[in-house]
Amino acid sequence: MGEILRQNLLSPVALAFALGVVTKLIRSEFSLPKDIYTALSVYLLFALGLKGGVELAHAGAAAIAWPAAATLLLGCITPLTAYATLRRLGKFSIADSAGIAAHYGSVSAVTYIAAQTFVKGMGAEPEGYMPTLLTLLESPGIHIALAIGAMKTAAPDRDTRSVLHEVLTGRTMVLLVGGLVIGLLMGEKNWQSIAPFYDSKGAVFKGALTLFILEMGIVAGSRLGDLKKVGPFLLGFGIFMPIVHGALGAWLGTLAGLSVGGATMLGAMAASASYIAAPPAVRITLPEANPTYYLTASLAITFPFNILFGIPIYFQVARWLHG
Amino acid sequence: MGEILRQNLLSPVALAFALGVVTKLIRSEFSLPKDIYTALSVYLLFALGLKGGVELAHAGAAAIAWPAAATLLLGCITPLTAYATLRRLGKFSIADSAGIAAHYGSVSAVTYIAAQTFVKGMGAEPEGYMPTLLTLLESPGIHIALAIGAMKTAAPDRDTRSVLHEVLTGRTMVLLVGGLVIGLLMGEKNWQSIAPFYDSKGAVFKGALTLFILEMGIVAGSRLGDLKKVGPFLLGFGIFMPIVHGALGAWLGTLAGLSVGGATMLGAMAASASYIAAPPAVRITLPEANPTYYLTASLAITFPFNILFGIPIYFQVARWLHG
Amino acid sequence: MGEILRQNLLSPVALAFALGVVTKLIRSEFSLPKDIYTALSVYLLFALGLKGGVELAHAGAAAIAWPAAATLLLGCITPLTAYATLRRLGKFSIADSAGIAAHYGSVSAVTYIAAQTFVKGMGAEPEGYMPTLLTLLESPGIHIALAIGAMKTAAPDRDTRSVLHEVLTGRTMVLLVGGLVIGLLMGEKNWQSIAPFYDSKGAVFKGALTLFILEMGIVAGSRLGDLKKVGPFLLGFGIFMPIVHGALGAWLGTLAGLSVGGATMLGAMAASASYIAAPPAVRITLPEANPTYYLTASLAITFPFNILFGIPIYFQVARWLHG
Amino acid sequence: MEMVPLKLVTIVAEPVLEEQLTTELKRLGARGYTVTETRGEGSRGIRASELPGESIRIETVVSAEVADRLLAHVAKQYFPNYAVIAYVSTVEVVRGEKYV
Amino acid sequence: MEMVPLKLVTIVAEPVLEEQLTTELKRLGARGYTVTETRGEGSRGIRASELPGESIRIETVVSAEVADRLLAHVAKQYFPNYAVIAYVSTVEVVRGEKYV
Amino acid sequence: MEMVPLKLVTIVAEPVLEEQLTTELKRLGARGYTVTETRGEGSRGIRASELPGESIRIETVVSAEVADRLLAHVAKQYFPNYAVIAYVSTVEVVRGEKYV
Ligand SMILES: Nc1ncnc2c1ncn2[C@@H]1O[C@H](COP(=O)(O)O)[C@@H](O)[C@H]1O
Ligand SMILES: Nc1ncnc2c1ncn2[C@@H]1O[C@H](COP(=O)(O)O)[C@@H](O)[C@H]1O
Ligand SMILES: Nc1ncnc2c1ncn2[C@@H]1O[C@H](COP(=O)(O)O)[C@@H](O)[C@H]1O
Ligand code: NA
Ligand code: NA
Ligand code: NA
Repeated sequence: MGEILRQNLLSPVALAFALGVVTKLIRSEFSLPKDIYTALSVYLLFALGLKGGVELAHAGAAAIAWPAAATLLLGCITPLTAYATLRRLGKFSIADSAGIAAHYGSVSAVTYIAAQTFVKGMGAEPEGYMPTLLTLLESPGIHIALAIGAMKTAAPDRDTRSVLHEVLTGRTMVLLVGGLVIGLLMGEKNWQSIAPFYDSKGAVFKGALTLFILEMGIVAGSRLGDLKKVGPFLLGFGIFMPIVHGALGAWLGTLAGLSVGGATMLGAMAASASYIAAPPAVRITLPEANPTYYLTASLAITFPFNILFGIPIYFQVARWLHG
Repeated sequence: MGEILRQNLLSPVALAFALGVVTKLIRSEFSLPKDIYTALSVYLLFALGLKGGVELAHAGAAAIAWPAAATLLLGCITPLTAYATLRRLGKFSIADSAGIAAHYGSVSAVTYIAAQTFVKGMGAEPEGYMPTLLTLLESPGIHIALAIGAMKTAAPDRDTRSVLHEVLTGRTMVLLVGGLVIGLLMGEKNWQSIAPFYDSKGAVFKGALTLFILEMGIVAGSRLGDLKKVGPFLLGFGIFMPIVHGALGAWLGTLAGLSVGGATMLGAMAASASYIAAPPAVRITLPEANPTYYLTASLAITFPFNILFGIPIYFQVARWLHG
Repeated sequence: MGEILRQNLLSPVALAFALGVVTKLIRSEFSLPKDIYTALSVYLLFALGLKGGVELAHAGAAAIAWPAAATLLLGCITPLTAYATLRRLGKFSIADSAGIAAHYGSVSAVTYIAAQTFVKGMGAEPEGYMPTLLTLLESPGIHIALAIGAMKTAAPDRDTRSVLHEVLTGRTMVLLVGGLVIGLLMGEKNWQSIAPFYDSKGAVFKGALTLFILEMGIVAGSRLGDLKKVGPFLLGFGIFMPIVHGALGAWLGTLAGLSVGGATMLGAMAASASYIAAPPAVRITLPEANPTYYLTASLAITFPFNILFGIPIYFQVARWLHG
Repeated sequence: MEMVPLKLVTIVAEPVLEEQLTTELKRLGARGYTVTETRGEGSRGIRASELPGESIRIETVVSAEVADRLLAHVAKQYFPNYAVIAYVSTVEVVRGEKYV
Repeated sequence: MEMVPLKLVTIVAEPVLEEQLTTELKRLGARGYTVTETRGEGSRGIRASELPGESIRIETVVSAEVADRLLAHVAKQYFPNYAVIAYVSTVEVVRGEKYV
Repeated sequence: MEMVPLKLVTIVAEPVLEEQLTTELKRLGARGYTVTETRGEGSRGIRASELPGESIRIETVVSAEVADRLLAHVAKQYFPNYAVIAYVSTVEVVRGEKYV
């Protein structure tokens, strides 16, 4: 474990993230322009989708049925465990609990990519259809948590349906699902012609990833100051909830027949907290939920934890589960 | 033909375009940041120019003389046919007819690239100096159509010369002509050092192209609602005018000695309608021309038609003309 | 020399710069979006840092000691020679002299990259730890020149410490130093996985460099009109000061044991004038210094001179010094 | 120049509210609006988006009556929980009858 | 603080008009201007550029007389065919004599 | 709607001054501010940044007294050497007591 951890902490992804955080710690003004940050995420998501679609064409529908079911199950369980933990143990308000739960019930695509990079580096090639699972885990958790919030608080007079529409048609879904379909349709030969640009094994993908993670570090670093505002419970929650969800994901993944690499990735997905799709949806439907709570937990606690320590842990769990 | 069409519709270019359109149809907010869209077009144009210049150094001036003459002839004919069709048959106002004609007399660089990708995929390698022809076709048609408009409407008190200056020094011309000259001057060895980045065979070019086309799909999709505003005549015009111009281009190209690939590309160029250089020039010199007409025809009708169906048609025509 | 010069003037870097200048000369509106320009510079600086760190891991601390000392010496000498020349011979005001000296005492990363590309093309592989020297030369010159300015003019009531903090934590330093540390830590295997994206030998680096230099040409070209405002002395200064500093750098580099390639690059670094870190620092601490002077000298005179003529000259000097 | 005195309502708010706000202000009688991307700092220091500090400024030229309605709506609906500032001034508008 | 009361003219227009408008307003007496990129929606819904919805806002601080001239020019030249809105307000300007 | 009449101070300045200016205006009593990126041209034509023509516009809603202080500070500190324009107008602010 020590060696795996060391290797992970010295990976370009972890080091780029650390550089971003340090950038903020030394109070540097530097950050990537917002549009570049958006473009990098567009590229990464589209690349994931395309490759996933090509691989999905290879895998049969049968092969993916159980892992898909496991993923959807995680999408239903994780927002509930998060909500219950926050509300019962943490004594958070209904809105705050539901708002944070929406984040932990969804998934962070960058954490997904970091996990993929990690398991590949460990020689545990994951299933090719993992991006499909990523897509499945994106939105159910958000909807479930927001539904809890809406039921338990005075119904806001905003149109919740338009919010759900926004989640389902957001950048992440368009590029992942769209990429999947294109990948499915275009066939191997066409994929080969664009693979050097989009394949996660390729130079462009890895380069774009480091730059994106560098900016993630800056974004997370700029929220470090909020750590003292959120209190010790949320700090602990941001570390232990992912471990629980990660172990659960690795276990369900293993039961569903995923390899060590695949189970690790499903664990990382379950453990991760959304910070692109969830925040605006929560902000609009649960105005009373404090954004400092959910953004700090998601960006400044859970994301770094997963990238630096969580993924190697879920990997160990998956290896142990696989005997 | 059916098989060729199928292959084209399943190409990454066509599928990325379709995804863009679907993005708008499901009323998603997603689009590429404007600056990224600009950067992609800068890259694509510069890459075309550079490669074209390197190839131009290989081809003799003699080889290009007839194709160049055919191209300039197309630049003079197509705005006139477009104007006459719109004014006589379509009963459009002078300003509207001239405004739309300026678009169809010029050329769309993305359509050019899509045609290049298509003919290469078909094994019909085009002449290397095609980017020179693209450059030649860019501006004459705009000038001719605007001259007609200026003569036939009350002369506006704006400085038409400054508009012509803008067309001639716009992004497209600077990058294409500049790239051509640099390509000509720098020599084969220098080209080799940067070719992996700029060559249209390379990974970066193909990747940038799909992302650019994805955004083109979004832009076109956002104009679909205007289709019902422009009336059936313009709808038909946007499809049949390209076919006429495309066949004419393929024929003149064949006469001028171009290969099947080259003639197809000249056809696609003639068939295409500008949507970068022409719109601002028309907007300023012909204020009464309705932008909904020329932008919808160019972006939402002719561009998709060419990308999806037109190019395979011009290819068949060129093959048939070559016996 | 003639042949070397010709080769340099026909390199992609020189030609892209020329195209940028011509773009402005024909009064084109074209330029790269600001965020793209920023992103390119982020990429180039980070790539330099990473590669430099990997190489630093190979080189011993002993190997770099003398070159580092020579570099720091240049960082102390060049602002003083520049200040003295401007104040004594040029009769510039204290603020103007100090402001310009801050630019010439620091370094231009693009000139550094151009020199690297040039010497590699000439087969004179430089030392791998050159990026470390680049980092060392970045800030001392700015601090020394600003200190002179602060001492000799009425002390402004702004907080000079915050300005120094900004220079030390600016984009250039974060990415260079951060990249160096990451490169040092991550090890050869990790570097290999991202090298195709970041290595200066790779396609992405060279492509990004030409686009960046194209925009530099546009920026320089937009300042050509200011050349007549700065007077003949500054024009001469912008050419002869670099030659003096360049020869000095090549000489000190040779004494410190650098190869021909390394000594050329140290010469180019000494000869170059900063235009990213220095301008804002000078603008805030020396408000009376005329920005037209320091920006025109740095961007429109010295930068083009070095790129087009200076680097080949320093190369000849270094070759001659190496016998 | 015939000018019509109208109200210029300015609302600076979190970006996430843009679609809602513009939909609502059209419903409440505004004939158009202009949106600018800005950044800022306020007394509440709510940093509700991934990239902190960003806001949008919405400006709309409306009749006095519509201005009142808009501001009342913003005060009621958004002030309690969102980072918002709203103010109004009088402007003379060219062909102002168009915006009433 | 000696302040000079002047006119702040705001013109929101299609981006394609920027160069023309700024050239003309200098010719008509403005000493400077500030341009912001914005997006918006209006009553006419003209979407004249490739990327719909973008506009520019030009602001210029001028004397009352120049303001009149500018607005008359915009009304005559641009209102008939372009998506434009223009309005003016009074502002107190630091060292305002510079802008007259 | 209970509205409070306050001052809207607008400062257009070189981008390099943003941090200083915002720090200072908070020190001088402003409770918040909004910054927009703009470009412009003025009488002095100082082009002090690498990319010419860019400026920032800072807007802050403050009491009349704070407005005076801000403008006096800008006039003294920045007018002599920097490209700056500053002006003030009166606006009616929703829940304006917050910004005093
Ligand atoms: N006094 C002010 N003047 C101008 N803009 C302000 C002011 N106070 C707040 N703002 C803007 O309103 C947003 C929210 O402010 P607040 O709700 O006070 O945290 C900030 O991000 C600023 O853009
Ligand atoms: N009432 C309004 N308030 C603020 N901006 C407006 C208003 N009406 C129009 N605009 C702006 O002016 C542009 C053109 O409007 P129009 O000519 O009415 O279509 C729009 O894109 C908006 O940016
Ligand atoms: N009359 C004016 N109206 C609006 N903005 C102005 C005016 N004059 C100057 N500016 C702005 O203030 C900046 C500096 O102007 P100046 O100090 O006059 O060179 C310019 O870049 C413009 O953005
Ligand atoms: Na999760
Ligand atoms: Na055409
Ligand atoms: Na130097």
